[in-house]
Amino acid sequence: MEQTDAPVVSNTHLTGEYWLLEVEAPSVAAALEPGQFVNIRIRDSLAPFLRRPFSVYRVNPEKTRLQVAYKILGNGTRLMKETLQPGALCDLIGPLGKGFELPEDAKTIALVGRGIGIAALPMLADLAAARGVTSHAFLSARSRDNLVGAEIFASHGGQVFTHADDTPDDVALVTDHLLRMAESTAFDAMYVCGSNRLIRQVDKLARAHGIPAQSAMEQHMACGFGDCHGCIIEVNLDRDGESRGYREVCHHGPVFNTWEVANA
Amino acid sequence: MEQTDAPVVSNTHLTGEYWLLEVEAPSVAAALEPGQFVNIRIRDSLAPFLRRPFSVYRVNPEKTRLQVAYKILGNGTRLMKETLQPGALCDLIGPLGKGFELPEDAKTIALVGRGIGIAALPMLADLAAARGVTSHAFLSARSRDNLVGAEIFASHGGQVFTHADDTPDDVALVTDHLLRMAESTAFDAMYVCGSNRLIRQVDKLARAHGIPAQSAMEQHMACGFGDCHGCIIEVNLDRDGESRGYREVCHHGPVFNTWEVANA
Amino acid sequence: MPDLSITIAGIEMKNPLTVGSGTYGHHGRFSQFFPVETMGALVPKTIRPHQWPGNPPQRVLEVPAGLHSSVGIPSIPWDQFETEDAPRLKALNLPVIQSVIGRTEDEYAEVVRRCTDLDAFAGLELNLSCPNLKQGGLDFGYDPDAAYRLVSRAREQTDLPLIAKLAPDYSSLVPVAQAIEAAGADAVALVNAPRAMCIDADTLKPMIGNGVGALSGPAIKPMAVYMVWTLYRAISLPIFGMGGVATYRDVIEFMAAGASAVAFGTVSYVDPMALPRALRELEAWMAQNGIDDVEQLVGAAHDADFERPQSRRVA
Amino acid sequence: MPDLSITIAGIEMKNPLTVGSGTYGHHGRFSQFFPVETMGALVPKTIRPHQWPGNPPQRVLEVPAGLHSSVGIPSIPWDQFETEDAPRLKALNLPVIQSVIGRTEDEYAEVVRRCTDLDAFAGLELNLSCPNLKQGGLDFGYDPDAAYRLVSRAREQTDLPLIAKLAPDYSSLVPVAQAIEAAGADAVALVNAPRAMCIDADTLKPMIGNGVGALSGPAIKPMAVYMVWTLYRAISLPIFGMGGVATYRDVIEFMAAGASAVAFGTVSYVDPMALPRALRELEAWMAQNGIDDVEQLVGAAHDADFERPQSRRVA
Ligand SMILES: Cc1cc2nc3c(=O)[nH]c(=O)nc-3n(C[C@H](O)[C@H](O)[C@H](O)COP(=O)(O)OP(=O)(O)OC[C@H]3O[C@@H](n4cnc5c(N)ncnc54)[C@H](O)[C@@H]3O)c2cc1C
Ligand SMILES: Cc1cc2nc3c(=O)[nH]c(=O)nc-3n(C[C@H](O)[C@H](O)[C@H](O)COP(=O)(O)OP(=O)(O)OC[C@H]3O[C@@H](n4cnc5c(N)ncnc54)[C@H](O)[C@@H]3O)c2cc1C
Ligand SMILES: Cc1cc2nc3c(=O)[nH]c(=O)nc-3n(C[C@H](O)[C@H](O)[C@H](O)COP(=O)(O)O)c2cc1C
Ligand SMILES: Cc1cc2nc3c(=O)[nH]c(=O)nc-3n(C[C@H](O)[C@H](O)[C@H](O)COP(=O)(O)O)c2cc1C
Ligand code: FES
Ligand code: FES
Repeated sequence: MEQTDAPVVSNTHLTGEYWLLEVEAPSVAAALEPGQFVNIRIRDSLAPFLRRPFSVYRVNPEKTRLQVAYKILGNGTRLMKETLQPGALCDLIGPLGKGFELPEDAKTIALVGRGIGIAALPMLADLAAARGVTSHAFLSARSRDNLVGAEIFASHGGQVFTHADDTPDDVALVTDHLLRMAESTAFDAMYVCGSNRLIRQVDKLARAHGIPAQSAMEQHMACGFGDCHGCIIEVNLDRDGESRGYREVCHHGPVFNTWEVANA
Repeated sequence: MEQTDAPVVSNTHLTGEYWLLEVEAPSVAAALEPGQFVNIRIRDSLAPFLRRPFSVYRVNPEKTRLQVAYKILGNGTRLMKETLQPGALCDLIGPLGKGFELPEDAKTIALVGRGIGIAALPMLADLAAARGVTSHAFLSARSRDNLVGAEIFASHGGQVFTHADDTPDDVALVTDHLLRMAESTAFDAMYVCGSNRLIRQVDKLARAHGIPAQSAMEQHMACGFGDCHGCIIEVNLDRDGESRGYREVCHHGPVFNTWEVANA
Repeated sequence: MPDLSITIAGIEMKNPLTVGSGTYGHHGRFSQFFPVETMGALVPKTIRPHQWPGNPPQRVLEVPAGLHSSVGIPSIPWDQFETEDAPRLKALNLPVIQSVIGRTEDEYAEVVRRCTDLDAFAGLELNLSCPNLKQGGLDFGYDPDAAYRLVSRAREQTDLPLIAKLAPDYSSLVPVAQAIEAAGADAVALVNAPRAMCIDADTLKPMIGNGVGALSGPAIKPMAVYMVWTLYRAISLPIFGMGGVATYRDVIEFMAAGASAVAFGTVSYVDPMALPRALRELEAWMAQNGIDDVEQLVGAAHDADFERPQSRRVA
Repeated sequence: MPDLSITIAGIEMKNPLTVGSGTYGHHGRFSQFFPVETMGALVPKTIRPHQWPGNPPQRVLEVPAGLHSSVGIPSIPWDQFETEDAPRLKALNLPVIQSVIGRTEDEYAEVVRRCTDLDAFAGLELNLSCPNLKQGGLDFGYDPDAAYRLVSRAREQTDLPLIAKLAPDYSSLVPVAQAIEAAGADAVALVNAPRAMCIDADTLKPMIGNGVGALSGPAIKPMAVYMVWTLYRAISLPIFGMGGVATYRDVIEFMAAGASAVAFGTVSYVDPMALPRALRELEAWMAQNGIDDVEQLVGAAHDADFERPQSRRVA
């Protein structure tokens, strides 16, 4: 983890409601694992005052640059779009948090994402591909143009199933596709991000097949590096959900096992 | 006085430390008198929170646009430069305050300005020219390139004397020039802005010649339209400076008689 | 069309929006931005019974998300208030709640009586709390006994609805409000701007002429909401809520905390159209959310079964 | 080279910069940003004598120029504090001032005794004022008598320098500080974050899990400076000043108001390098302005002939 002033390489419209910010940050990029995040500050700003946390979308092959895919939501993301243009420095802290675990012997994995949650998954797909692991993607969003990065998952050769709420042809939900595929394919692990409903369904499936499943979580943060105790969520301390406790998303997460967070 | 969202026409470097903002604001421009000001807001901003007051530099001949010449000083002016670009709307309130009085029968006037104080005078020079009044300008600044708008004064045919602190050749101060010229020229009124020393000297000269002299003043403001009682300065209530009182710069000023503000 | 009207301390407001005393000035300038009748009630700047020039410059300073100020409640001569301001205010087609202050109990009583005699106002607001004065409201506002005596004295002088305006103070808030209620006030207004100071790192001296000043604007809103919420639970009087209000969402926030009316203060200096815009947006929001009476919002953040305390008014 | 060292309550700090308890966390993460020995003293997060999970989510929320939070001082089991944290803190090459809290006088006394026994600390800070707890320090911190008893009890348990940390409150500030001084505290720290609330205009419910939370960051600085300035005039104890500090100019501002040491709080979350940068800039500023001893800044905003009151300590 370090704080760095990363030169902005580009910051352009990605698709739908999403923008893609790329910065030059070799030491952060080199250390990053899929699922980890960075915390970005609008420099010298009192409003927004806090940093804004974002999953790393991808790292370039040379591991010198990192990308963040973000949705314009409020004042912080609006100013990210306006002020973080080439020539500017992006004040970021990273890598932060605990990333996804890809079991050593995994052969096939499922990546399940909804909306902006998809943005946490491309780097994991890249790692899987590099390790020769096949990843199949199950992506949903409110509208077709918000299916961020579908082409990345496709480029690694796995199957990509999509569902857009606004597309009448998309009768099957991504979970329908997943359930169907799971009947014939032995997934070694599953990863999910972006919807509590998806987390519950993935957890159920993972339990049924006795495989690990993980989910990246979100919570409002003050520091992002584990010091303020601000970003807790309630988690299951055991698989039966009998005892509960608080865990910091920025420190113990953002990646949790689905049994920790499903129905918690 | 009104609040308006004025489309930005241009916002470019003027000279030295100064930038020139031009906006389309017909009803404000038509009502403006020399010496009045506008109060500009960085939209939706909590930092800066308050509006920033600026003298109107010039109004176009059609009286549809107004210009502000501003120096980048702090956060507000920095953001004015960055965010008020063509395509943006400039949230301004104006015209504000009481402007300069140009006596009906004036033939020759003196305009004395220092630094950013010069920015309050071009519109008065324009008005004088339109009324057939000759205006001579006496301009000083820390450096030569900060002598804002010298060419405007020259364009109206009067004489322009300048002094830059960083120019060894400029031995004579503008007040030297003014005093010398006043020996041979009968000024009907004098106007000064930008330095307390200059105000005192102009006031002395005006008293000696029994002519009116006015000065544009500055003070930190909250509202700019006379409601918060925030922007007072202490003024002389009589010409002998025997009794004093508070006056709001935004409401009773920004233009005061020099006897009101010299040594107050 | 949702019903925005609300009656608070017997004052009928056609909507719950008003202004913080001192932030909607004497000069009638605001009527150039929007008709004053847009709001539910007008609260003009605090008047003293005697002329006073106010504090020396510099009086205002920008601070993070707020304003640091020390104006000192300059007051015109009473004659002028009586002959010029009062008739103008009386002629307005909305309830005017005049804010008053004194330096002693007698002065408070005097200005309350004089204002009542003018027969121009729908109510009077006692400024117990101006943090800008070396003397003045401060002691009354922080001390339950003094506040009790002051409100009792004022009560004797007038039949007009009496609103006591409190400064933000954690430990004295509830006892003072309870004392005020017992003494016969009809409503409370809060918060007045908390005391504050800024020191110039170049000169090492305070930046405001008076040394000590106030803090207002969005910076104080979370504290103000907490205090309104706290008083809603502690007393039975209706509340005029304020402190950093800027948008219709802030109006909803203060009403949900317990305010029956909400005042726009410092924001009007930077955004003079904030109040009329918020009114339009509040109305649209109510229509969209199926809230047909604005009173439904008052105290909505408290548990559904929470009941406010009974009146402590001493007969 | 200007002399930045300062001795406060007998604790020798090589410079006046420290951190607000709870804002420089347990996990030692900050040492990845800058060496902890950069600062003059370390104040770790408040510890309770018993384990406590803290408040439910959501715990933090951005507000204008500040942070609204309600963490609730989660505490690890005492054993773990004793075997893991204390030795690690003791090994640091700078004075460590441990902040403590209890729910009762007895608990305060107990945690003070236990911390003293650990023989790891240069001083103890009594958190009288945490605004996040339904029970806890609040009552002590607002009530002179309770504060007196509490500090007296703590005083009996320890010979370590005792610092009492106060919440911002206008009316009780001076009486409480005087009581604390009389009871034998060696210094005061202020301000803790004022109580605050934010209500969601969509749900009409408080946005923070605990309902009530605190407000910290630049938004509160002008109030905090005023309070430091006020206490400098009212008591003889040295002051740890804080509340919205972000830059070296803020350090100067608090010192000029009367603080001998200045703590960085919330700002470290957004700008973890704020403290070391401010230290460099303070040193450069002193050199440039010919100030060779940082003590010259303490109280510089007060009139040159102002003398602080004598100690009220009861023998
Ligand atoms: C670990 C993590 C990874 C994330 N990854 C991405 C990503 O890859 N792409 C993306 O677009 N968004 C991501 N988010 C959400 C992103 O942080 C918010 O969209 C962003 O903070 C909104 O800022 P704003 O100023 O535009 O919105 P505002 O609503 O104005 O923000 C107000 C406050 O709420 C906080 N906030 C708002 N939404 C969220 C949220 N969902 N999670 C946490 N804090 C929030 C902000 O940080 C800020 O403090 C992630 C969040 C977390 C915690
Ligand atoms: C009537 C009037 C006319 C002016 N005309 C011009 C002009 O034509 N060109 C120009 O460049 N400047 C002019 N100024 C000064 C201009 O208002 C300030 O330079 C500007 O407000 C600085 O804002 P900032 O955020 O960049 O600086 P900051 O220093 O960050 O501002 C902090 C606060 O101080 C206030 N402030 C700082 N300097 C001044 C000042 N000199 N007068 C009043 N308030 C100040 C700001 O408004 C703000 O509230 C004028 C001021 C007044 C009162
Ligand atoms: C410049 C200024 C002048 C004020 N004058 C008065 C006053 O005369 N009487 C009064 O009761 N409150 C006065 N106030 C306080 C406001 O009415 C209001 O209570 C306070 O500013 C908090 O609201 P805000 O944050 O929305 O401004 C004044 C505030 C400001 C900023
Ligand atoms: C998230 C958070 C946790 C805090 N925890 C503590 C604490 O445990 N003990 C304490 O005395 N103060 C605590 N504080 C208060 C700070 O130490 C400090 O007094 C306050 O935040 C004001 O300073 P600031 O505005 O610079 O943050 C906490 C503040 C924050 C924001
Ligand atoms: S955001 Fe501070 S601990 Fe997670
Ligand atoms: S700035 Fe408000 S009265 Fe002049």
